[in-house]
Amino acid sequence: MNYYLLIPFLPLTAFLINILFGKKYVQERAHWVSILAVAGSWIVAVFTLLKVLKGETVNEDLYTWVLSGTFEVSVGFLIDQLTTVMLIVVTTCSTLIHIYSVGYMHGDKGYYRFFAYLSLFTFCMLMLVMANNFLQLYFGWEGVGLCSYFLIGYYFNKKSASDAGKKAFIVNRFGDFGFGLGIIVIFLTFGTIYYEPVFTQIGGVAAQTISFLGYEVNLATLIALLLFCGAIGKSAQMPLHVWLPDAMEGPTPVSALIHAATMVTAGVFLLARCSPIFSLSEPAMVVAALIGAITSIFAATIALVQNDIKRIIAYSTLSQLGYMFLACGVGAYTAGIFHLYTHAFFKALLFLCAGSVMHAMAGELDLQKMGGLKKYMPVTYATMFIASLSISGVPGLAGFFSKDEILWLAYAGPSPVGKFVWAIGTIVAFLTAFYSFRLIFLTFHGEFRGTQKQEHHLHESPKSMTVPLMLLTIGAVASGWVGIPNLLGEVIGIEHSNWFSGFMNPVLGHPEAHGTHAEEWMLMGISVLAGLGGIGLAAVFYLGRRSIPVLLAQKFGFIYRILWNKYYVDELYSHTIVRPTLWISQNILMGITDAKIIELIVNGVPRAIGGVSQHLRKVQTGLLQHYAAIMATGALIIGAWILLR
Amino acid sequence: MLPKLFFGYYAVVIIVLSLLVVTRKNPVHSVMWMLLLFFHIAGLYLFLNAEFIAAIQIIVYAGAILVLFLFVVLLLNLREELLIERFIGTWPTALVISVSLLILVIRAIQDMALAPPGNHSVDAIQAETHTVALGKILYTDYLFPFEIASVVLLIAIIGALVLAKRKMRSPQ
Amino acid sequence: MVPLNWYLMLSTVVFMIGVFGFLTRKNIIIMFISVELMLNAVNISLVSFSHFLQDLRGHILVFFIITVAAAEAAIGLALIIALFRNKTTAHVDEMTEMKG
Amino acid sequence: MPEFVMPDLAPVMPEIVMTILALVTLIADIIFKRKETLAILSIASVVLVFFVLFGTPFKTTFNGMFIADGYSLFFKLIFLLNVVLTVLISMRYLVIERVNFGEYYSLILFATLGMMLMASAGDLIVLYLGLELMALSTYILAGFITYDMKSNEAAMKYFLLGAFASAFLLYGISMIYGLTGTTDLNAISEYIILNGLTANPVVMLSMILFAVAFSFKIAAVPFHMWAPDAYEGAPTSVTAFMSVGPKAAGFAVLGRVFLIAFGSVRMDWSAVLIPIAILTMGVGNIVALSQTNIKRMLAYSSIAHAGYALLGIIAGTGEGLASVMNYLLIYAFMNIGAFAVIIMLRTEGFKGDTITDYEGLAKSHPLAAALMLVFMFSLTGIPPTAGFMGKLYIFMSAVYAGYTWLVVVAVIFSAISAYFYLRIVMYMYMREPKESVSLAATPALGIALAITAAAVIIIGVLPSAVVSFARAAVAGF
Repeated sequence: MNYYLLIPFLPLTAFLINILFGKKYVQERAHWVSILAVAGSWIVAVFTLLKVLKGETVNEDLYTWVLSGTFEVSVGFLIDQLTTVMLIVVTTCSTLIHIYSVGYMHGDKGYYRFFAYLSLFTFCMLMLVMANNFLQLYFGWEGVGLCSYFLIGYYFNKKSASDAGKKAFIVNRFGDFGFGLGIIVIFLTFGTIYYEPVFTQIGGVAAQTISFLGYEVNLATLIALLLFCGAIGKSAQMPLHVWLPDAMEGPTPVSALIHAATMVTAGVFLLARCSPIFSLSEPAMVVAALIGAITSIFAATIALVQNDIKRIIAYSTLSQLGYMFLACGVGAYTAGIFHLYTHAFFKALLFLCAGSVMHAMAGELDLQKMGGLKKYMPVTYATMFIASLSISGVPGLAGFFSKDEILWLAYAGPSPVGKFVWAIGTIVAFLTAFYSFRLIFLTFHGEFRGTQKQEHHLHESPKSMTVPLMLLTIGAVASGWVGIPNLLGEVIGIEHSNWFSGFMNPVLGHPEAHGTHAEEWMLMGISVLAGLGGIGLAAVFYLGRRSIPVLLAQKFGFIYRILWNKYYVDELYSHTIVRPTLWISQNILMGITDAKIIELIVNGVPRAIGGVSQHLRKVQTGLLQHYAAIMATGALIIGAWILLR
Repeated sequence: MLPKLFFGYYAVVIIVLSLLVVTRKNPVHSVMWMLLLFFHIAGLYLFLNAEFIAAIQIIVYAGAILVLFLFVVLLLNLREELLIERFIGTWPTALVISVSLLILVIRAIQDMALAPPGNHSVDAIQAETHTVALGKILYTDYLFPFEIASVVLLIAIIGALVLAKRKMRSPQ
Repeated sequence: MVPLNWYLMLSTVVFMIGVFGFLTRKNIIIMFISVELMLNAVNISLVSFSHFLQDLRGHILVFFIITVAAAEAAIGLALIIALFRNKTTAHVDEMTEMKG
Repeated sequence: MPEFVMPDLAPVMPEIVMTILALVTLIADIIFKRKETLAILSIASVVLVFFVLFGTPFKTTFNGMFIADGYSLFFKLIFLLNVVLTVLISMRYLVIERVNFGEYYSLILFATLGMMLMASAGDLIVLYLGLELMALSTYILAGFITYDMKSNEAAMKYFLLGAFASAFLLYGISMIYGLTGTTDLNAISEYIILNGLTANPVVMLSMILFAVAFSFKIAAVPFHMWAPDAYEGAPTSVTAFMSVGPKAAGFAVLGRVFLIAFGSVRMDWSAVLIPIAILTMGVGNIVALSQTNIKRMLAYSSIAHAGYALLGIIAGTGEGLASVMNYLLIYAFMNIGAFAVIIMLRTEGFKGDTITDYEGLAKSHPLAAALMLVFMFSLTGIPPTAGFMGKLYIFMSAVYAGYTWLVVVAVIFSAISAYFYLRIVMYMYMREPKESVSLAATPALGIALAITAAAVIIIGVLPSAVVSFARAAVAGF
């Protein structure tokens, strides 16, 4: 009995019902369909977890979709420990965010459409994590991308929203191109696209090299790097991170679900899933660790100075995703997935709280216009405060355990860049705590800085929004308790307290760590200090002397401007990629087609093809003789080519 | 020698007539030259022991098809026809295309190697006359295509009726 | 005895004259006559093949070609009449409403 | 002279039934005033033929002139399907165009008879007659709106160029007949192999002339020139019919003649077909970009699709042939589906065939827009629609036959095609409606749309049934 099929197909059913009957019949009841379906998925996912805990994993093909020669594509499912964790994360977050959306999207014109897309997204995400082959993974991968595109541009009448959607779509094309190539290389190398045979055979071909553009490239490295391209696109790592902050144009529940808890972590999932490939390639691992580290510090510094509440959380997401990449890059896949799992709760919570604030502020996003919201919205304040404590790594909360494990394994692991990324990670921990509490203090403490009208409007959000907040808070606090480091476990008297690591062992293996207990205690202390230091500094700056940050911004105006402008990356891309492309297409290609040289068909620039098309269609003059002459000439050329050989 | 001379006469006349057909300005003249051409082709068929084919060449082609053509040609405004340019575009291009095709095909058919002869030799056909010989295989071996041909002719009738007979109003 | 090749060359020449006529003439009827010329060229080659192969299949084919040509003529001329009713023309260059 | 023995008529039964029913439809035209009765009668005829078809033994009859096998069966199914869908979308349309005459239905049946004969032809004479039967009926159908100049022009161009192309075909038949002394496809193949004529210029010449004539029928570049004009000018329902039936029939004879009669010179004909296929995909997709009339755009799209399907023939394997058949079946569904939507927009006094007429259709008629979206996705080849599966199988078969580079070219052109298909989608979903468009929706059209849309999605998700049927069909080829 394939009970697990219910997990993805319930949301799909909900999607179909809503999209087909939404406008006429379901209307304002759309949320019931979606919520019931996703909650059903969650129940089945929990059931699956129980089965997997007993050691019953699944890897089977259900239906052969395409069979042509050795090329086989099936709908198949792989349910192991990694999948189960993802299932729990996705269905839990999805269910709570669905419920939250009832209040948040209330009265929206496209209510049923919104829920339909959310359900479709959930389906695609579940297909992604449950796949047992690369092509189905790719299907889910593109599916979530498409849903993300729809949902970012949900307010399509707003230009910035549709532009952001387009940007996300285009930037992801770069990554997905590499990913697609990676799958092709896998198929060409192994003759199959199934995980299992690929992962068992990869050891045999790891030493092989192939000639690529004149370079001898190690096959495992090539595959790993191509797959990594896809991962950095989807998970918004440097240098393809530019789409994620703009993606905040979408409705806040979307930001919480897609751009914080689930879709953007697909890159991390991919790294973990393909750990047998990555582990064989040290260059790819180092690249992953460095990209993760750089992204995390880069995004954290930008977050320091932003004023848009959602953007700060978006940069925070970038930074935390960098952490997960860093973890995978140093071989600590389990820690990466653990952080993915805890992060999903507290980051979704942060976003939903931000949404709750926006709800109260009638869509206002600017921190400078908030303040003192504590007394108006106590539930939101309390939950967001806990979430911020969790992300800052305050001991006992979820974020602490996962972050600490990553830092320890980076430091003590065998990676050549381990110490370096550890240092960066620690600095980032400090910065994270600082900007998280800057957000809290500026929003909830002090005097209200908005207009009178806004102040009058302030209120706590409805139950449908606050209840998910409270439930997620439980996750943000307690989800880390399944992975308490053994060191701490011994202190509080629990044997093998890092139960999560043990659970994931069959899939991701056990990370190496060489260090003494003293070192481990010391590192733990440093990271806790960094977190508390960040909170404290934020308190000094934004609760105490409000003049300090202003002074600093003035004094270090140059740095401030760079951070405020996000290191000018968007501008850099605009100048180096977007504008030259446009310039080339406008000046050179159009110039050439005007000069009637048709040889440039190959330059896939649409305008050039359009120009060619305009010229080519002139051949079709409408005059019968010309048609006949072309036919006769065709026959003549073919005849000459065959007969005069 | 005599057959070759005979063939030579037919060949030259057929080619000249064909050229006249495609180059005359007045369509009526073209049709008339075509008529003469069909008679010559029929003559050639007789020369090749195909009496029945020669007969239907005259009856169907000259007698039916060309008369049909003539009817339609006479619908046209011939006076205007004589005033305008008969060719369209550049006829040298067409000449180059057709001459190149001609050279290509003639080159290719130099390698024509005939298949072994069948059992319908000239004597055999003459013994039972061409019409009988043709009729026998047409109604036995080629019964199937014959039936299809009947449907093709039916289509022609329907088509002519649908397209030419009915006068339809435009919705405007 | 006249060699087969002579017949074939005659047939090819007539065929190409037909092609030439089709490619050049403005009048639709003459174009159509050119096609008939091409069919006749094929008939010449088929009849001569039949003669040299001592096989009647070529004659059968000619018989069918003439049948189809008759049907084609009926339909083609009906089309010309339909066209003539709309535009009082039988010239190709007035039939260029659709292009590109 | 031996006694004449009546050949076995059992394999020809579908054609005989078809002929009788077409004649019945023709006569019924006199009896019934309501022409819808004829439409229903013709659909009933086709359904009857369908059942007869499955009771037909796989045999060769009439001295090998007629072959009933899995290959022809599959193509005949495409033709019958084409009739059903075309008739369903025609009923209301003919009334709107004021050409609601009964001959329309019998002509469609006769044209289909011609296609069925082509698919089963084992002899060049039958092939030629079937082709002419189909072509003549289609010329009449294309010029069916006699008061409309565009329809006249379309029929005239199609007719003259068609006659021109048939002359080439006949020349090819005569050459191969002279060389081999036979017109039977199998006998030709045997003769060529036995006498070592694989390098003979006459074989090449004949093969080239066949390629020209068949390329004309399937509208492959540079013999496609008739297609855009004929498709644009012909009545829309006939355009739908023409873009599927004659094209599939062209592929049926192309496959049989080239793989059987010219099977021994495969390298030579693939050298001819490869440039044709590339040009076809290139010109079809590129010129479609700048079209403003949707029927004309679909004409170029149809040209491009012929290019993709040619890859399967070029592959020259059973798998290639099966994928071509599969593709043509899928193409029938998605293309007629698209035309059904186009026909729905044609109302009294409103042509509805320019691309801008689709602006904002999603707002005014969301269901019609959604269906069009499905068909456009399928024509582009976006999974999980049937169009994707069709392309995938064709491309895979070409890759296995060693034409990877050709597949790369095809994929590039197919990517270009996304631009003009998705432009329609963009117009429907991203633009505001300019003027109010009303739809001429009828139950018959609804049925046609339901069938096509369901087929496009179901074949896209569960292709294996159709594919294995196509594979089984070529097994006895």
